[in-house]
Amino acid sequence: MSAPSKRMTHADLRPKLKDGMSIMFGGFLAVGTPLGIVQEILDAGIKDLTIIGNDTATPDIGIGRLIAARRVKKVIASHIGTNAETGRQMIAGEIEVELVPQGTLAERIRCGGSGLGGVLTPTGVGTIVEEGKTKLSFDGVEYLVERGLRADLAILKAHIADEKGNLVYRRAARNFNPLMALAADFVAVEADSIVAAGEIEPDLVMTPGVLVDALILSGEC
Amino acid sequence: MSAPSKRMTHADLRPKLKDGMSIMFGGFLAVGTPLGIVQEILDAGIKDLTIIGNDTATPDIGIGRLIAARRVKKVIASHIGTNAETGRQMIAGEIEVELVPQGTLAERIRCGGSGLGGVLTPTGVGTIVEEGKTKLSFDGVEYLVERGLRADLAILKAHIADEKGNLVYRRAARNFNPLMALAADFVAVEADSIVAAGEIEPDLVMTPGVLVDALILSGEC
Amino acid sequence: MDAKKLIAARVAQELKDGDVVNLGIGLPTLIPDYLPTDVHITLQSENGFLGMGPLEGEPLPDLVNAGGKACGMVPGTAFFDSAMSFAIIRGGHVDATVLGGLQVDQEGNLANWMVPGKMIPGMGGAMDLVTGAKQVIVAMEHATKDGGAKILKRCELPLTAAGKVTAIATELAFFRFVDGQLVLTETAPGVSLDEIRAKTEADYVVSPECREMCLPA
Amino acid sequence: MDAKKLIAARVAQELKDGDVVNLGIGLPTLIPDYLPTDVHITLQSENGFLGMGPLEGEPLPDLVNAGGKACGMVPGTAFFDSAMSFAIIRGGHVDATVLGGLQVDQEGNLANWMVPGKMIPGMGGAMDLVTGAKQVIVAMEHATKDGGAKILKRCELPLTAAGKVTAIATELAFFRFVDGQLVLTETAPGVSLDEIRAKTEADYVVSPECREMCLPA
Repeated sequence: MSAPSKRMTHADLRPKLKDGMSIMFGGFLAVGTPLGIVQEILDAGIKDLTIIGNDTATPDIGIGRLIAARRVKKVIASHIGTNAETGRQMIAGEIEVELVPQGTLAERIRCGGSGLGGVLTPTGVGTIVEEGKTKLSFDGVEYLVERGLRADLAILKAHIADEKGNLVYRRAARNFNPLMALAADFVAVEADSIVAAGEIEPDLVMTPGVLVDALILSGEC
Repeated sequence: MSAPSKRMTHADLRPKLKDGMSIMFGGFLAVGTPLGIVQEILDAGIKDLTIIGNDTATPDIGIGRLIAARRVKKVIASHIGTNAETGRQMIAGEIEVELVPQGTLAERIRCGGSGLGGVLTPTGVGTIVEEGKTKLSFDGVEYLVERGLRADLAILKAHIADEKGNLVYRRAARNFNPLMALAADFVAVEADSIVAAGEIEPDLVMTPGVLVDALILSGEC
Repeated sequence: MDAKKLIAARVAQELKDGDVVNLGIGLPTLIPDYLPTDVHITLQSENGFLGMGPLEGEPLPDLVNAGGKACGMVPGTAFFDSAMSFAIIRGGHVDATVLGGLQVDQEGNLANWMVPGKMIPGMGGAMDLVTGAKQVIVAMEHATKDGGAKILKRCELPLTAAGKVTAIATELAFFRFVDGQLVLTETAPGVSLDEIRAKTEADYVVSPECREMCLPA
Repeated sequence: MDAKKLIAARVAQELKDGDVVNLGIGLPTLIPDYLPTDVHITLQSENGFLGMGPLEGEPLPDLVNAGGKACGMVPGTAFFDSAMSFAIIRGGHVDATVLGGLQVDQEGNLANWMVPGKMIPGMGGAMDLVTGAKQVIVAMEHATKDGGAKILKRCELPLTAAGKVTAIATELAFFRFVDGQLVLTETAPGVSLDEIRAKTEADYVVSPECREMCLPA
């Protein structure tokens, strides 16, 4: 194939990392978060980031390290309780936190990556989550209109990738990764192993390679 | 496990088959349609059906046979061009046909199965598809609000099933099957093989078994 | 039996063979220990699988529960992404969710995700679970550490969902919502109706069939 | 070169190495035959995969294109369900779609899915493809069998999508939409500007760089 290879090293990501950018990160309490890419973001020194993901892990693991290092301006997440530093900075007014119900967060990212303007969900009706949102009623049920979310960069963790970028995730490390692969302008994946195109059975691919821009082997920090 | 087995024969489905019911069927031009279950529906003699799926195949294959046998009152599909009988009955006013863009049909079924009231899609804006629908604009883009779809029964085709109902589809036979598994009150699956629980690698399951009510081996017509 | 075990044992009786259940962190995780041997449930973990089991032997990589703790899985487990996880939850494919509560009220409202200005961990998957599960069972101690009522006329804390709670289990009582009315159906062993009344702010009716909980020894 | 082959050869020049492309049935399926050897595209098939290739040898079970015909697949193919297929299409992950047209107009509107009272096959995936693909190339014969114009001031048939067409390739001409304006950029070998003008109802401008198509022998 003459198409440019998607293989790169963590350091090759550097030109893509910019102050003020929005970053979606796979992972649920750091399981499924690309830890080497997080290290690269720390090393790059970029700041004023908007980060979008399920949670902010802990101050010393995964995406939580960006919070602790004060690189983050805004967090969009469903849960921040495991990272005391996120809560402290929020209460001190140092960062903005938008809390989104987990299922709604998944749908908003999916919409952002699927060309959908949003979804109608009953989740959050009658709670503070509905504040400021369009509501529609059908057949006596009220729904919130929840809008799509996109980011400049998605950083994902896969177990196996092939050279075309086809991905397979392992167990609970899948979580938000396949959704975010659709929803960012540049998609960077850290994989435990990278195999030749065709070595992953086509029925078992979880993220099609055309969605992936950069493939980095986990060990190559 | 003491839970009642999901295993049954095609004939065991008979009590679930009723005049006037709505049936979602997996398949794309009959690839991924459970042909034995279609035969069972024909044999049961039920009529006035609403059928929901991508297309109506051909008059002599798959779901198209129900059209040819005049068992269908209404079709919700994205394409009927391959079954001349569907078009003929529609123009003669004998059946109602609701044509839905294929991506919108997929999303509507997904919504119906996911507790979502609908999605906002740009597909169909400025066409006759928008007639009668709520429109919302965000950031200068117009969207149609497309509502969820559900059915009384979903009839699906899997390649491999395990005793718990976990499913694996093969190649292009996946299509609408995984979406419909979420969106019907009773989900009946015809599988090429049925293996013990645990024989399908948990990462490779495409439809979780809890969504499946009945498992039928393909050959057991 | 201490309060938490009693509550877990009582909630276990609400679950039927074949149920798909999502258990919140903390107290609800004790529930499987109290299931009768002929009741098998499938545990849904909102971080992306059905078939969660207890950890047995060495942890497997990337196999963790929604609290991030290593766990096990049963034969026939299925993993999926977060959109599918919540399609299952929101779409009514979970028979029961059991969660802790800060406050519950007589309208079936639940508050369990934040205390303004004090504790704002976020709702995680709780809002979707409470909105989508067929049964929403709140499993909590009857009163606050200061002895204040938690079962109220009207929740004061921000809600997790409005009008979705189907039952409340505490170490003193079991309540069920019947046609929108909070009904006391069982008392814990040795607990009087008067004690429950005194420690409950909500209006409720006592079921004509109200009886003492029937708990394992 | 016959009309269909000429159109396919010209459209092939619009595709870049690495593009993800969805080809409609009929004429567009000829396009891969005309790609230069250094241009590799990935074909998306809306029935659920990326990596479609020509059928080689015996058909594999359940491996069919969106027309239901047996096809092949390349190394690195990925299968998925219809929701993912259209997430990819609607979400802008397809670089180009090439479809036939009944009518196209100077506003970039396309009509290709029904003729009221006559032919109502349904839109299939066409509405999503035309809405979501980055480039929407209509590949069709310039006029109807009766010699009537198909490139109109305003489509009369029901639209597939409004204002989404980016280019039109016929056996006579190649047009591009530039800032919302229909522009004639190339003429087919031996075809005069006058002939194109006579067979085109739409208002268009002739590009100052308008040239003859450069086609393979």
